[in-house]
Amino acid sequence: MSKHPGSQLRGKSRGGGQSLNWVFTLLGMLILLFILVPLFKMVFLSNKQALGQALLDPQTLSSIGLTIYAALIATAIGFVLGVPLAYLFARREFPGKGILEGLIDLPIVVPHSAAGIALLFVFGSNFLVGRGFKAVGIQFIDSLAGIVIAMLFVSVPILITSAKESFRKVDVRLEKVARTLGASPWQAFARVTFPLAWRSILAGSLMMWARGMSEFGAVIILAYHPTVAPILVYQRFETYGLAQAIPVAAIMIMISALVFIGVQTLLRRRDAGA
Amino acid sequence: MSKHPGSQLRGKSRGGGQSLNWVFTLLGMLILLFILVPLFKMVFLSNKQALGQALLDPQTLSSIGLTIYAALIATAIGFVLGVPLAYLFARREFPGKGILEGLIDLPIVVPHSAAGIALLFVFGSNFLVGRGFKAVGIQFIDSLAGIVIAMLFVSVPILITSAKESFRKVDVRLEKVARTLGASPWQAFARVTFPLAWRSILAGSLMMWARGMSEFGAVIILAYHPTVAPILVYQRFETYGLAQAIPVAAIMIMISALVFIGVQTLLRRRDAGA
Amino acid sequence: MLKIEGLRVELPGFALQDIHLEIANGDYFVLVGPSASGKTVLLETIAGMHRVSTGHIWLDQRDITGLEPERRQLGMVYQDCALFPHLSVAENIAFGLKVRGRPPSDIARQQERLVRLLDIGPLLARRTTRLSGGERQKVALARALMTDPEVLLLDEPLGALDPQTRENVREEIIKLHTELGLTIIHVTHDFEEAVAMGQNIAVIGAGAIRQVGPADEIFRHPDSEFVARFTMAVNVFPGRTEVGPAGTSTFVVADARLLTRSTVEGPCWAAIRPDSIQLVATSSEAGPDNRFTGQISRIINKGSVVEVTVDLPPAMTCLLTRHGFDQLDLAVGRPVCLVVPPAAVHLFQD
Amino acid sequence: MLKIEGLRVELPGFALQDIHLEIANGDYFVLVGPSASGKTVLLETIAGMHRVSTGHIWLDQRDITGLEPERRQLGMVYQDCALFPHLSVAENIAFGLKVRGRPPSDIARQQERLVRLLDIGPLLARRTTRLSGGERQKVALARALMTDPEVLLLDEPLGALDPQTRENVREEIIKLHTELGLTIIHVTHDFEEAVAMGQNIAVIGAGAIRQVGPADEIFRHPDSEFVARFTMAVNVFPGRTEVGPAGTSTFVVADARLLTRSTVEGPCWAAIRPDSIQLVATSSEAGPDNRFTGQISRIINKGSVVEVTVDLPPAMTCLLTRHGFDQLDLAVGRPVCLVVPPAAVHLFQD
Repeated sequence: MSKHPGSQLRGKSRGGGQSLNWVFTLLGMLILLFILVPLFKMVFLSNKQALGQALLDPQTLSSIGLTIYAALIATAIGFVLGVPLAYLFARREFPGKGILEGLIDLPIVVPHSAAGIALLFVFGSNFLVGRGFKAVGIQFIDSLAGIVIAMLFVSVPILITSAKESFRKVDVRLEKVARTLGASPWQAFARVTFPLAWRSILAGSLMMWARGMSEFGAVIILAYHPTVAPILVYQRFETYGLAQAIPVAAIMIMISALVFIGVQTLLRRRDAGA
Repeated sequence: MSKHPGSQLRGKSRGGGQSLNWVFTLLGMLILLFILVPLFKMVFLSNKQALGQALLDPQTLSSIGLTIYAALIATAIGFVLGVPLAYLFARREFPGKGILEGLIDLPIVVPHSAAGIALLFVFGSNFLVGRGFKAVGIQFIDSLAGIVIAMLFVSVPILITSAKESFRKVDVRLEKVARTLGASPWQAFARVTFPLAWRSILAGSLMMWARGMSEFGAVIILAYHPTVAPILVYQRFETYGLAQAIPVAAIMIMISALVFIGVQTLLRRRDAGA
Repeated sequence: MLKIEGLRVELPGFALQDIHLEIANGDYFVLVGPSASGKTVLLETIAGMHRVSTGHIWLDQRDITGLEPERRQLGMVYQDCALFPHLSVAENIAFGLKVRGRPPSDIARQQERLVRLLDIGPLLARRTTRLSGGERQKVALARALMTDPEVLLLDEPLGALDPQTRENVREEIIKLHTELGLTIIHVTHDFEEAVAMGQNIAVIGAGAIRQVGPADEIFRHPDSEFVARFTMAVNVFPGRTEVGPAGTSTFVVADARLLTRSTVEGPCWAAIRPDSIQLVATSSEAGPDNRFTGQISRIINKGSVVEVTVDLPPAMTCLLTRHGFDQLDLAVGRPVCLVVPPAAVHLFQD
Repeated sequence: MLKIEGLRVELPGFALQDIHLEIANGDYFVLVGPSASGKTVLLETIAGMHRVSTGHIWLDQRDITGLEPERRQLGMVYQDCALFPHLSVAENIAFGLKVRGRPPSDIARQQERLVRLLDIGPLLARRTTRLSGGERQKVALARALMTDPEVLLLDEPLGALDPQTRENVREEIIKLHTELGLTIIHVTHDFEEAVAMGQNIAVIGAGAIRQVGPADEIFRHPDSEFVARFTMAVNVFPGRTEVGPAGTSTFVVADARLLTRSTVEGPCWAAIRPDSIQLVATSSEAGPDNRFTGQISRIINKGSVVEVTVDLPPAMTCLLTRHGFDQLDLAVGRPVCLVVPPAAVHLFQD
């Protein structure tokens, strides 16, 4: 509410009695280091030569390519189906909305291997939905389609939540004004609401993409082959040990980090009002 | 900004021209069904008898117990170290804050198997940190400690983000007033800020706990044994097939769903101002 | 003519009830009421943003009750203007004709006209974030006028402006009203603003219309305690009327007997505006023609005007200009004489 | 005494510059300025919430510049009260003594005193969400007063209230000031409120103090265009002074020559408050003693008062009560005569 500059409490710069800051900083540093040290070590301290070799290995490359591609398809599907749902959540009232909004987040906390089992229980070729897809030539076990639905299932809540929040941030009166100016609901959405929300939606899509690429548990149940990169990491580790797994893992961490930097940049620009 | 009741656009109830609502509802239904049908089918349509048997199987029970216990330890550590960091993010300005806030979310998008490798690369007994812990009798490979750090790594960002947001929602002027009334920074935190944020923090802790229980990829790298439930699901699936995996998976989904209902209830009560 | 009949709008935790209004073409109509009284909801309902439970809205014989907002031909301007932040000023203004698919030449011509009328040429290429409060209002007005609306709906158009700019925008709006012959419905919580701008006024409270009429009528002759207090009549007393010899009416409250021109009988209320009470030096005696003496109990200096309260009883407050106040040399506790013109004693039954 | 010397506070995108102030014990001091002028930042700096770049704040000889807020013994009340929403009214009030570890009997005694003073007994057991605006303010005042602060800091204490409640809380605050002999620093954007409540006033603009002095002095004798306009002097003209025979001063602007008692020479500004200009029927002639005739160019009816502008040139605006206005039967275009008392023509150099 405060419109005045600098209304936040600048505790750190005050004189004595700031033991809270020191204690909190110390505790916070511990968890920061716990998260950052492993990631930095992977990126900067792993064997550079092995990394180079991994980048020349056709199996690694095709696996990474498959991961990127499958996650991209999942994100595209998630975008087409999820963004409209997010808009409805943000703008309409209907009975049971609160419950549905909650349920949509369930995949985040469901064990990923259990999610894989659940998907197989529906999309497996001996079940109704699976049989239907089989009839049109789509099978989910050990196939790209299986990888895509596994990724979609675990990652689409990220996009839906992010799109919902960004639609909510668009002042509803802008839509109302657009309507009084003669815009149909479609025009108001396309010319006002979506353009104002798109940066956050794009960030959400990138997050979904990265999250899809990261999926291991649900994918391994549905499709051990073709092998996505997270599974390749596991295979190498199981078969050859840590040293062989590190290069592929490091590459995947770098890709995630790059996407993540993109997300952060987008979100920062939005906050800067650009 | 709008203080008036019912300022939202209630488009659905207006006369014609509401094709947007129908198209968006249709698309949204598809993704809702995609997420909910597998989960519901697992919970309500799986073999009840097999489910009952699984609940009597000592391996299943000890595995679920281990999962709950390990995730609880991870959450406790995350709470002690993460909540202070969240408070600093919410209330203090310091150089690099934006970057650190972004980095803390990286574990969400890092492939989980790669995260496991990264943790092993630091906490493995032939590396510096791992050697240090080994000296005091803590080893991370195939141990509870390994399960805990794997869970902590992938789930702590959830708690930190949630705590940060809930601290931000507490009007900073309440802290300022508390200070002018004679409260030290510790007292202002303990008597004003934390009590006002605790409901969301508790919800965030529950989410972290559920997310920890769900972890598969990072845990399988660090500790195949003792077997947490998500790994047990995978083992059963690999060894005996889908039918044998479903009961354990269904139980885990139910546990996640229960925790999740708890989270949603907490968040709804907070929004209702209770 | 905009006609509202038996309108009821139900929203979570709030309802507009039984609204009847007739707003003539070309009228400057002000909807005024305290916050959360439902004025904005009523305005938005006219614009088509809320579902109507019962009742009808007619615009020139056409029943628009169920019509989509985009087909109503109404212009809406919100308090903070609600300019599209991703569009330039020119694009904001052109929006209404662009969505209608009008050719650029039409848009340019219409824009040209409004730019001249509102004198906003230099703003066209700017980003909306670079505008001052007054500039934002002008742009929002231009945007709403581009589509030649039959009725212009203004939601607190002066609310977010500082005093200097407010004067400016107030004149701009009145100029638009006069020059374009627009029908304007203006929502405000500020009764002073309502009286200054409105030809006709409706006072709204708790979702219902409390009184409708010409601005001056509402100002001088409130017909309920709510309206009397809301219009800052200040001296609002419950009492009763006694009809004297020769048909004279006297309002009795506490120790005071007030001659009045009103003709309400029995128990009733009196409202006496503080500016209509004259305060004179104490030399003159209390008398039959509504002259009272008493001690000053409170002085509130409001800058250019001063409120002086005298406990007769009842406590009666009168308003002086600062200059007038200074010349009388008044202070709390000093005895003074109040003169209340009988025509200023307005009686009503609530 | 609260003394501020050469204070500079730097915040992202804003700075308070070179603030000097002396506020005597027991003073009712109002900091008034437009929005984002830095008044709240200054108040918060006094309370210890911002880092001071240069300068000092002294409270009764004690340098409190670097002191933690909790050690300053100041009470703070924010516009929306900032009551602790998780505590009851009684717990809110007791907060300050509880964190000091005072025994319950002390707390009860002190609370008892304030409950009586502010008449808030019935509220004690309530949740803060169940309070009206005026009740919230009283509770916030009680909470701040529990710790016996030396200075009470009020940030827009009337800003969030509706007109009726405002009057009420205004009196409550003035009562506290008188009965407890408190030093009060009151921040507002409303000059009317500043004049009504302040013994001394500082006008602040863009992070700097523009003028400080007794309320009446600021009101009558602004010393810059900024202050003149902010205090709504309305008639503010740039011109020059000519010294006539016998030491008379005349201010010249456009076609008008205004006799004045001010003694500023050369190019300067004049400020003439609209309430000090008298408007009389046109029968009388323009004359040497600041009598001017002209046509009415604009009438703004503000309810109880009316602003009438006459183009001499320059355009001069005077203020009448509604009753006075009605008796003169004025309309736009009608010729009238303005009388400007020479004592009302205040000159200053900006």
